Amino acid sequence: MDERTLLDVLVAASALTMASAMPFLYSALGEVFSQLSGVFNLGVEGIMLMGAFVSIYFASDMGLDAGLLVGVLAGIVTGALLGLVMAFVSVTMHADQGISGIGITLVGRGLSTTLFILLADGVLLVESFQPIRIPLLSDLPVLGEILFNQNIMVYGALLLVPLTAWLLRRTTWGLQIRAVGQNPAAADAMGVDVVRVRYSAVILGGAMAGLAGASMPLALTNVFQVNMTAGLGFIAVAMVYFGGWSPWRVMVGSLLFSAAYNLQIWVQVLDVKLFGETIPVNILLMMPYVLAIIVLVFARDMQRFRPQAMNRPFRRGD
Amino acid sequence: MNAANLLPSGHRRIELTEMIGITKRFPGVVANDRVNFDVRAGEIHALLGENGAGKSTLMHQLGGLYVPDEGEIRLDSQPVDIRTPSEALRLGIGMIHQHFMLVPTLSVTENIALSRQGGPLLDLNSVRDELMAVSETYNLEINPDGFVWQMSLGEMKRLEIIKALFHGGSIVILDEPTAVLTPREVEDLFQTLALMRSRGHSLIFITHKLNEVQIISDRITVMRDGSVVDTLPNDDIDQSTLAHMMVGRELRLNLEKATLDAGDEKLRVRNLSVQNDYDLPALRGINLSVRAGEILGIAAVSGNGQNELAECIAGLRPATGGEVYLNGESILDKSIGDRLQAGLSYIPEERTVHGTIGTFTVAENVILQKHGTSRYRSGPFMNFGAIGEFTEDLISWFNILPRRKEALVKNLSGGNAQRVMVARELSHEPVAMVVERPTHGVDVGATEFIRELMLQKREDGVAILLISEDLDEIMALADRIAVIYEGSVVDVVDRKDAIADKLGLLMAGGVGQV
Amino acid sequence: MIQIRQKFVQRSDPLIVLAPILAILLALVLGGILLLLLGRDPILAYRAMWDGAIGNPFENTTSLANTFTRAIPLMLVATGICVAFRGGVINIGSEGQLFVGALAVVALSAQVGDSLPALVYVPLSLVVGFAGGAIWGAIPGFLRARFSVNEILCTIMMNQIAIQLLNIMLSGPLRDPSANVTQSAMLPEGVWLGRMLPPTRLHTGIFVALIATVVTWLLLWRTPIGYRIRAVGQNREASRYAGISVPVYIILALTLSGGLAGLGGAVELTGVSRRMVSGFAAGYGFSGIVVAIFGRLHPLGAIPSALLFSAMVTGAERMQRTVQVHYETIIAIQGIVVLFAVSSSMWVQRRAAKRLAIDVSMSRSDENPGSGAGDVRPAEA
Amino acid sequence: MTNYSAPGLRALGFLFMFAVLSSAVAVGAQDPIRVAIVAPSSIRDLSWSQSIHSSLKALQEEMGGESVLHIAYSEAMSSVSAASETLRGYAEDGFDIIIAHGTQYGTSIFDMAHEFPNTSFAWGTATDTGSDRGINNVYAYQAAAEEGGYVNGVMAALLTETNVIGAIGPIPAGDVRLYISGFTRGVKSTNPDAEVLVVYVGSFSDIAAGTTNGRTLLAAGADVLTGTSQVVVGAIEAVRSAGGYWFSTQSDQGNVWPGTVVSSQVYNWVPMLRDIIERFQDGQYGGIAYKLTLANDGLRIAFGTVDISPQMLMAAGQAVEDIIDGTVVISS
Repeated sequence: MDERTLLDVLVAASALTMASAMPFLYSALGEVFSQLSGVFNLGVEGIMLMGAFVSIYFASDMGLDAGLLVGVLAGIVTGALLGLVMAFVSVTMHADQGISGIGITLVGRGLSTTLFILLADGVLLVESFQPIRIPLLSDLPVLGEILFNQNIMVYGALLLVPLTAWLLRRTTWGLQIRAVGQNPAAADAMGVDVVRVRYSAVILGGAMAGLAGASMPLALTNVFQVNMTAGLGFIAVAMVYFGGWSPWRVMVGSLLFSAAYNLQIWVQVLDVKLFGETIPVNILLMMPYVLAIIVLVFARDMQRFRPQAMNRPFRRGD
Repeated sequence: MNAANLLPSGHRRIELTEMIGITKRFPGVVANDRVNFDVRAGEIHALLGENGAGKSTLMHQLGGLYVPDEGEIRLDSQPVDIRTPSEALRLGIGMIHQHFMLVPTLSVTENIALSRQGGPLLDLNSVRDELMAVSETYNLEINPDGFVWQMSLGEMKRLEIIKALFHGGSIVILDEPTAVLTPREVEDLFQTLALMRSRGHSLIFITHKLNEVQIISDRITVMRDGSVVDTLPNDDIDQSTLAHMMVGRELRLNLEKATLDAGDEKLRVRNLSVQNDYDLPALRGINLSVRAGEILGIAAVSGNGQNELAECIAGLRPATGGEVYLNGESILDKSIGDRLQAGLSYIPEERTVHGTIGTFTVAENVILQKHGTSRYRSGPFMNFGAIGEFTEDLISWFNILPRRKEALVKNLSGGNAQRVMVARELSHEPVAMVVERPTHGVDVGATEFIRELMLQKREDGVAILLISEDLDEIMALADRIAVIYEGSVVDVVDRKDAIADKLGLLMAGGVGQV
Repeated sequence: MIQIRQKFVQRSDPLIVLAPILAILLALVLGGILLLLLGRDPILAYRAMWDGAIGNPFENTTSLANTFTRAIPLMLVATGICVAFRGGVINIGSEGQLFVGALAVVALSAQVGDSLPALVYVPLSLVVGFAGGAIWGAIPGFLRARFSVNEILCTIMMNQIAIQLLNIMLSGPLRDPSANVTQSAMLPEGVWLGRMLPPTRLHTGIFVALIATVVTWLLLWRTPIGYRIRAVGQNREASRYAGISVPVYIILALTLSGGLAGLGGAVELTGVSRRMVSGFAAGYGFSGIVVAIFGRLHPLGAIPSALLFSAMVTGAERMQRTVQVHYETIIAIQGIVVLFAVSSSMWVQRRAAKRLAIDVSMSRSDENPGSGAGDVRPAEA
Repeated sequence: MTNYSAPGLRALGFLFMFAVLSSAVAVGAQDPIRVAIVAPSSIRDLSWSQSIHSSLKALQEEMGGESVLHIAYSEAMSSVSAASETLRGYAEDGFDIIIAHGTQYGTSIFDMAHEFPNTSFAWGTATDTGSDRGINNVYAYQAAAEEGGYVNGVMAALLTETNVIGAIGPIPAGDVRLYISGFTRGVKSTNPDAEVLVVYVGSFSDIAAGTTNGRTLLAAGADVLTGTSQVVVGAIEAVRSAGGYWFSTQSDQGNVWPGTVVSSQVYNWVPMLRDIIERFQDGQYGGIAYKLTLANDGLRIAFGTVDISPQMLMAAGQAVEDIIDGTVVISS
């Protein structure tokens, strides 16, 4: 239509990109903690699903009607508990982390659906967090609409980026996390309790994955559906690699992937033609993933930031 | 507690540390058998023994890595129970491990801060100040904002010492601290240790190098097979007595080297330039030549390009300029396999990295380069009969233990793993060999064996390029010695004219032009 | 001392065998509690599971045949994952490789029609299926070898791309012209794998799977190519020094891995569904990973492991049917099995390894296996 | 709906079911008809799988409950081989009528139909009953999704103020394509100026992506939207939040989103199922290809509680009539 200018499209797409990047941000930032401490948690997907179900069940008037904040909290606690399971299996039992993650994913998927059937009658809806216009800032041209007219959980996700960076850089605990993921033996010799640090990082990562799950029904979809994360958790893990374990770069990766998805929707909406032909939808749907692989090719230098002890259980004296 | 009892860092000084009747068992093995050991403030106590004698195990119990099965540890007559490294640190026991216990991606200050029991927020500035204070007091130069991965081995060792001092370091255990250091750095280290002694630290110095023991220690405890042989003051004990106590038999400390006339030039390096892993120049157009029946020793401090030189000759690293000739033929364009065919053999420095595959059996390791050759194949399959015979031959020639070709190399002791690698390389019947630190980290018996083998090969007319940081080794084996500093050959001297001190100076780059 | 050490190596720990079984039992108990919460009788449910998976083979072979049928693609996928793992790369992309392998067979039959005799057609289809999966595996292999792209993530992305590719092909060029849905036409009979125990769908693909696992085992442990794959997987630097081209063998490992998954797709297609539909063989890729791990990443281990998992899944369907337990509940129980099994087996392995390691460390604790600059600098991944 | 929240009751029900199962050997005239459904997604998906399950439940109630009509189901059978074994299992367990509620299950049905001549099979979306190949116990069924789509489209065209209408589907295929093309035809026939923007999510389960697609359409100016499959629930919520209108298909979504869903095209499988059961009792097991249409009451337009103008209602009624009497022919 004539009144849709390119700028409008870009603003709308960017604003939606922010919102749809939110769950990636929460879970990927959580995974940064976990991986930096040396635990590769592939269970994010399952933790998110459980977080999503529990949070909406607490928040929805079709469930416990305890309010949105309690819902968010419940999601976080659920995630932390599953994080604890992951930590126990991988840190204490020394299990292979990739496989444990798949186990957690299966449990999360199965349990969330089972509980949904058991506790909810067919559908769970919630009146979710509403956008909060930040005074003055939201009146800024272009940026106002993109950045300052979102709901509180989107702001939260964005604020978590500097917070995560600060935690990792400026606190003793952050330093310990970075150390135990690189050289646990050294950290141990310096009196750092490797097991405790790893537990705390994985539990925090789990809590953030739970928060990511909560953010989906409570700040994005307003509704729960079986298996609603649909592989998003795995993409979040990929973001951590993209970002080379830096919160800022993880944010860039999450926004890029979301932007790719959003742009492909607009290509469909605007019926953009290539060589006079409509681009087949399936090709468009493939694009974010192709793009992701291409970005991985260019992000390969990030590998040097890889926590060297990742996927290696620690035992003193080994 | 009076002021005299305080160390410069403010920690309590421990006058007497005792380990009494320590027994530590591992399944099937008694690692420490009723060991008694003590160290006093202001003393350097050397703990001497072969690999596997139980020195490190004993000290790991003082450092909180292992808990003794029997026995007692007393600090100033107070029994203590040390269950974790942090417990040890709290008591003022700092351990400087053989392997660097540093986090490479963290800065120097962050590495130090890691061990400080501070609040939840990092106060890197105050850590940096304290760190600089320690560094000044003990004359240990360090850049507080540098990252560990950028540092030289000597710097890393300094950082380890600072770290140990930072905790008060009433007792500092040094586990083979000189293994990776240059003579110059060793000298510096010894000065630091003397300073620490004068300031009232108790120092334990684990080593198997006899000369170091004699230079630095006040008392010497010799261990063998998990037990203490004896503890003696460092008065006039001669090296051979110590060696006898340590090994339990006579050792030929000085190998006899036949006088040979070197033959034709076999290996020649001309104007060779190579880059390192960070794409920076590692070798800047060097020239070397090794003749048949000659050992050319390369003396250099780690990181001066000698490793790149070896890798380039072996074919693991491309050259950016220059040539390498084997038997007069250029080999730079040849594949690794072709170089092997042409008679080149390479014993890499890190047997766990380049040399052997830990999870492969001895048999699979000795055919690493030959597994595809017709002799060890039958049709599309590998010929396990032939491989087995070959392996068994090597096992008996090189006395590899256990005598099982199915044993996994990672389960072999370091000396035996080294034998596997050396056996494999010598089985090629080489024309020229590049040998990097062949006795690094192996016990005295294996060291003696490997050195004898190399002299044997020299007598057989093989041209050997020996790269080592151990000047003693180079002095013992080489016919000529080339010193490399920052990618250039500073000097080539005849063994007869070489003086260790001068070589050390050259290696450190101090007076390259003199 | 040496003698003591050898005894230690040889003495096997009964827990190694017992642990996974105990883990499964424990997981089933936990699952039983979950079932009780759902208001189902766990004993009845598990009996249904047993009946569905095994039943009484002397009276009725159907259940057992179903279990075997389901194990065929799992075996192939898991064997493929073993090859990748042995080559030092992790292949999460079996699902996509399986799709592409099957899709290649559909494309073949669309080209060839019914013009070939079964004796040629069937082997050809297996080759084509293998090739399809191999290509899909070679892409992440190449990216890994050439650009150090993390293969775990790359293969996850390749799965998504394969799903879209499947949609494109089934709604476009390979669509069944007689139906208005996303499915391919029925394959010509010449390419079908025979069924051995009608009415069950146990097909001759089981021989393909068994042969493939044995051949893979021979390849890995008895040939120079396998030697090189394993050498590269265990120690890239040493392999490089041995003159082995590391990139080539990384690519080869992922290519073979993908090929075996593709073969699984081809066999499942020509033996069971005989036409490509959306939802074809869904989930085999993921289950295959678990099967491979259970089989201790050994091709021959994949055989019993695939049968065990297949029995669990096949039994689970019966459970859903007769006791009306939601399928996802069974997935949760499977997850618990995985968690228990992986922690216990690793724990047992570590226990054994620890005994050995400490034993050996006696002779090594004083030496210096890996110190020096290489140790503390960030390694290339 | 099954009430799962009372475990005690469930246990009782379960015991009862077990009794039914174990007495299945003794077949008598009083035994209930036993129907099994194998569905690709959850029976609470608010769309395709829910439509058949709730139709069967409605029929059960109409016929007199559990004692007359016994229902079993296996849901979320996304794997075709798993579904295949399940279908066979139901047949072996002696179920009378087995409904394979997905095109992808067809091969499995034809594989086994001849072995169970006294079992009636039905599958859809499909037209092939196999009678040309001598199979006489398979029914095929499909829904003329385009018909209700057309009616929805007519109403949407009258409702829109921006002249921009959005449509969302999971993937461009089959039933989805039929519905969206019918919808588009309906819009164009009524308001040629209105634009229909079509987007596909690329997944059946990623409802977050569904939300994003819905919001994008809203941002593109759409005030009235439609969509099909379970992936659209997030999009409906997005529309509700924005105060727009939604048209549904497959299941009645009006009770979940009363103020937003204007009308739903409901797949009413009841007449078909009733017919299949009656024929079963008369000894006929297959051979008919059913098509749910507005004319045969297989498709119903269910209105929500949104206030709509009489003019819209009239237009919708007219469209339904036109389709039934053939004035309007919507070929896909």
